[in-house]
Amino acid sequence: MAFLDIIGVTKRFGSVKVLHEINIGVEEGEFLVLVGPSGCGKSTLLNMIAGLEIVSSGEIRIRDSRINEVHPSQRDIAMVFQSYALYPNMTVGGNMAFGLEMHGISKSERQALVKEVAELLQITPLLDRKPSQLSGGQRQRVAMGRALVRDPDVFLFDEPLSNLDAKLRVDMRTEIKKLHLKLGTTTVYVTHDQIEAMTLSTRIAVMMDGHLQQIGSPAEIYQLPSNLFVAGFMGSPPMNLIPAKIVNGNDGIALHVSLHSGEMTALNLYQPSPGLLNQVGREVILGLRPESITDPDSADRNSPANQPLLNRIIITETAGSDTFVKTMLGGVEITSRMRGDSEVSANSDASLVVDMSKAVLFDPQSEQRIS
Amino acid sequence: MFKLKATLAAAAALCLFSSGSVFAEEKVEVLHWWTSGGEAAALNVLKKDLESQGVTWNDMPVAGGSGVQAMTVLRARVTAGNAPTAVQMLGFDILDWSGEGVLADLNKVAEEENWDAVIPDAIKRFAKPEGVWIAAPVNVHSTNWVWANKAIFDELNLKQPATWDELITSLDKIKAAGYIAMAHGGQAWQDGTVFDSVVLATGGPEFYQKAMNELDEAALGSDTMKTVFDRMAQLRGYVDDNFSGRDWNLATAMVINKEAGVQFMGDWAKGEFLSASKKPGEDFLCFRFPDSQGAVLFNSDQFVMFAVGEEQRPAQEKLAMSVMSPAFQQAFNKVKGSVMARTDVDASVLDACGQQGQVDLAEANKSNKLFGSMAHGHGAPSGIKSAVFDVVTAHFNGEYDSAAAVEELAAAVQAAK
Amino acid sequence: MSQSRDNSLPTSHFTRALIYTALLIFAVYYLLPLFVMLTNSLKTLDEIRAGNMLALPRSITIEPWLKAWDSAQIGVDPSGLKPYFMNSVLMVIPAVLISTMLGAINGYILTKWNFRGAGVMFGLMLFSCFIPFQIVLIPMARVLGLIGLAGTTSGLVLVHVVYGIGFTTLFFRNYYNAFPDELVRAALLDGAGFFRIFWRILLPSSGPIIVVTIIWQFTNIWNDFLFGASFADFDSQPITVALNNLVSSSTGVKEYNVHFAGAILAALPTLIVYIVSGRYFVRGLMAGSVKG
Amino acid sequence: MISSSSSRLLDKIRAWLPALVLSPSFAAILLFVYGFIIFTGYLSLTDSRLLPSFDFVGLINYQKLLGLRHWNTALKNLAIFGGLYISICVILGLLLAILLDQKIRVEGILRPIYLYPMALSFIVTGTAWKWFLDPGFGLEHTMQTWGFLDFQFRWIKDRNMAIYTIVIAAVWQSSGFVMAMFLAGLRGIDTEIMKAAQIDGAGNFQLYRRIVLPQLRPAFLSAFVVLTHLAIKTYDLVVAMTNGGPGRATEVPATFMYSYTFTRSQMGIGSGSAVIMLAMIASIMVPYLYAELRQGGKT
Repeated sequence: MAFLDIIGVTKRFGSVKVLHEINIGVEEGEFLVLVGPSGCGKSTLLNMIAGLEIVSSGEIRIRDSRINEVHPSQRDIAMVFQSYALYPNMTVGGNMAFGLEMHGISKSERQALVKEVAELLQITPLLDRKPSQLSGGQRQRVAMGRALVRDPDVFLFDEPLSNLDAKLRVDMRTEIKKLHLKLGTTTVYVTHDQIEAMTLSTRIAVMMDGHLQQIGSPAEIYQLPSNLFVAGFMGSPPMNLIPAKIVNGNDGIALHVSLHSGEMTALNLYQPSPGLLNQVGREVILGLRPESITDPDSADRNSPANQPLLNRIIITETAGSDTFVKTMLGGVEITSRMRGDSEVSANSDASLVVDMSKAVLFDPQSEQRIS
Repeated sequence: MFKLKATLAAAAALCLFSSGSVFAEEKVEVLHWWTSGGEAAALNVLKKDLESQGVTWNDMPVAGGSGVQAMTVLRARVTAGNAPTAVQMLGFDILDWSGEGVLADLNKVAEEENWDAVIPDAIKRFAKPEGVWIAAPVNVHSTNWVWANKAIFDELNLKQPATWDELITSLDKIKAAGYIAMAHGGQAWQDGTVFDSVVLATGGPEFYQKAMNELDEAALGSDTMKTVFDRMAQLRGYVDDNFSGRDWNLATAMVINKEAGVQFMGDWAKGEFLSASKKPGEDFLCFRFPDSQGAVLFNSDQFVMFAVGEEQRPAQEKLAMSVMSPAFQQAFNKVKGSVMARTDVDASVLDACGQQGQVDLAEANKSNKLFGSMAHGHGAPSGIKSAVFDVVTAHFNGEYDSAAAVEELAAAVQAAK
Repeated sequence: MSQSRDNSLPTSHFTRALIYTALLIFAVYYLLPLFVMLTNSLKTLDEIRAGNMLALPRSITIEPWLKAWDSAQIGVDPSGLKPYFMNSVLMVIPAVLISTMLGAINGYILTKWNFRGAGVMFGLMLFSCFIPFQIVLIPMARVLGLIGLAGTTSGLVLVHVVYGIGFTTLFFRNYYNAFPDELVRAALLDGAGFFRIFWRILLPSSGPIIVVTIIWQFTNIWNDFLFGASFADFDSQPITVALNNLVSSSTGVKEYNVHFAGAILAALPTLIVYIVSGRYFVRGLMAGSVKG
Repeated sequence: MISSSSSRLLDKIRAWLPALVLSPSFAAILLFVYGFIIFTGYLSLTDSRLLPSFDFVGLINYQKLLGLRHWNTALKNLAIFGGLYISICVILGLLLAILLDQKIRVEGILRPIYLYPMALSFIVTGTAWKWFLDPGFGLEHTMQTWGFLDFQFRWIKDRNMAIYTIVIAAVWQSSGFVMAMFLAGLRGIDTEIMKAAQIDGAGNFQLYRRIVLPQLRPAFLSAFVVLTHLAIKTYDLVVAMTNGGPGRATEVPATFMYSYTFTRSQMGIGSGSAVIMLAMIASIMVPYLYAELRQGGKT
């Protein structure tokens, strides 16, 4: 039993199932991010937690009591919306106090709480303004203030940063993280931006097409994506997915991959699971993060499984701290992350180091990770 | 805002008061369309009379289209079960309503006051259908009049035309002198008013009765009827180009202002002359439509009494008696231009035209030459009236020739029956 | 209008002159009937009879205005339009307020609380805007009689509310359609209920559409003749019926100057509403009601 | 246990509240609109004359109706009137809106001038128009006294032209309203799109035809609905201006229906014409409503 339990929750619109038996447990104080492409059902799930959508089947529990039938306002949750949903006819102060007023909190107490939160968010000078007189970032703060002032059991965020420009988004992200550290309120946060997901969360739930794909800590999700979708969705640039074949190598079993030239090379598997040993000849997909295919200088010297590789560079992209290099491996174009000052140039051969200790394997048919 | 509150408070107080009072207040509600100065003033005489007897007059005027609007309102009121005490009504509308079983029975009053003896039979046909008095006739309008500008007649040395041919001669002369010969407004009922007179003048009283009252097919399709239409076409040549859609009183104004020679119109036109300070015999002439002397086409405004609760009966009867009182009939008709429905009242209070009208009415009544005007709802039910209007107006506006008009007329009347 | 936005085209002086000319010519077209009414209401009857209706009055008289207001013969009483004005006010204000209120709450329900069948309900309500009123006279009279409202101002208010709901609902539905659903959700989470959300969140933000609806309803109800004539008693007749009694008496002297003065008097409230709130009107239309 | 069941009841009420609040309006519409339409439909199959009667006579009223010459005139007039009225109002309204949207300094004065006719009742503005169009003392007379002796304008007296004078007056009444709708639509268009189109080299005409007008689609639809509704209901105007004349040349279905139901005491035929009118309205409005509702379903 967790603090917030989502148990076998399904959502149907008519005959269309948009959420399939979702099971998630959120511990008290956790920051859970629901991430996935648009239309994956993450907002629907959030709305069901809020009580804004009816749960077709399954259960949602907070502190081990079922809340399916509890009115949204009685669930002790607060929500920050993508459009902020500030009441246009009320001042900032009015917006923040409205929920308190609805819950029968006395005026003086309301004023005190609003003042406190406004100071926390540094929006005290804005309290008498109307939402239409605020900038996007200010509105965002007010929306958060409105949620904070309620001091709820659970915070819900529905893509709160997607309407901000890039710089502001990064600043607010940090702000939210600080707030969570300070207040420690259980939070469920919906976004389609995987960087937000990685930076903010204590745990991430990746969703697609109404199915929960994987749930775990950011590191787990990053290192050990449970299927091809998660591997491709999380991380920027995403994980390289390279068609390969299991062969007997000179040191245990290895993977046969084609190089740019069409030549085959073998990459030894690091500590392969016993099940793979007798699967020589099986087609698999090798997943490698860009930073695991890099130049010898950038390679992780502590890795027990660095393997060299010589391959033709197709194109290089300089990004300041990093240089991204495209090569052909296994018949697909892959991305390597190198140091910003690495001196490689297009149309020349370069030696690369593959860190096979970070490699993950997927089954091409089921698209699941082979453990 | 304060005023509004005060009004509401007053209204509330009034409600309390009226519901608290033990005696039912005597009151009548009268639906009518006499809203302009003269006629409304005339009606005021009636109101005053009733008030002196302790009866409150609740006025419910709805003007428009010679009572068309009022009749619509009446239908809504009766359907709602909220009929007024009395309703101004014309001719066949009365008969239509008498069939619906929603009217009062005035026989008791009528007997006491001996209405039978003083009201012409032709009017009784409407006021007392099937032996029951349901209405109190107020007045008798006569529609076969000619109104002429005396100055033009004097200038051209014309005398009052007595026959159709003389009329045409006079019209020709007026036209030749550069005046508009005939002032006319191209509205269906005005076309119909002229048509009525031409039918009477052309076919004589019996023909009029056959065609316009009995709706005899032979008469409607006869050659005489073709002559009537030919004459209508002839008259069409004497109106100005602007006649279409003109209100009747604007046409009258043309005669008053010496722009036009004559107008064929009911006796209400006299009011226009009088209000423009013109005197009968001095400034304008009134005479019967040529070839129709001795006969009178009439329409009669009557107050039809609707069945109301017992407690309202005394007030309703007082209203009926008041309407029929000689004093009111005199006072009202003096202003309205019509003559009295009672034939036994001294007519000397009326002007010259009025006095002649009263004499004509009595004579026509005696010689059975008093006929209901088709154009004013006393010749036939409104459906047929409208059908006749359709044909007359279409023909007058040149949509088809006389022969076709005769056929159309017979067919239209048949279809509307 | 706001200065920041600008759809205007870059134009030469010549085209601008052309545009102004065209706009002025149209202004003349729109003003002509009012001009005719106004000038003739200031003439004596003799002057009107004598001549040119487009001419300015030779000598101005306000007599017709005074007469139309408080001494013209409306029925038996020379009461002028004055007493009927109050009848209209007593009818229009509740009718406009109730129908606007109902339209607002209906629009709110239809956009923010969509339930099964709401679409069909809305379709049926909308279609009701288009029935010709003549056909409802007789059955409506019967219903009013049955519920005891025949011949009362309350009855008239009921009639106007019923036949106004279609349009008011349409206006508010289109307006609230563009109103973000998230606001309603936020308010729900804040603990506001069905009515509270409406009162505290939607209604205070509905200024523009309320103006449009009130203008529309006020004009239609104030100018209504058919219902007023058919369902009112002697003591509740609205001003349009009185005006009609003034102008269309069938056999009597027609005092055109008084008629025109009366007509303008009767139209004053609607004219004022249009002129005062004209700018909000366009803004209100902008805010939703012209969006499909 | 009790408290939980009562709270469930509360929840049920809460769930049904929107429908509950909507239902009085809806019930009123069902009774006062659809009930009455059914009633009228039934009357059209009876021998009702002065007052409603319930003696069934079948389709005779419709037979009579279709045989009536001026029912055909009325339909033809409605087609002419409706077609011209709607298209002229739309064109004029659009033109005025575009012109008024060119940063006109006196817009604040012009707008109410264009709008005010909508505020007036036709009982008397109809009379004013009748006067104005009357050749005897109106425009023609005035022009002639000003020296244009050949000036002629006597449409209102002409059987074939009178219906067009009604169009003139009706356009006068509603085109300002249509202008307001289009103006609102224009003000709602993103100016950047217009700038982009200008940079793309669209001329003024092209700009409006290709960029602006397509974006005014909702305004067009709304205008069309309001105008159709007004066109079909046009009654006061005809009565005040021509009362159906000259002859019966300007009869329209609304005046026809009124006169048969109330003036001529042929309620059966009048109801029949009402039913046909309703069918006509439905044939225009139902597709619009369908589109409207489908769009509503998406959002």
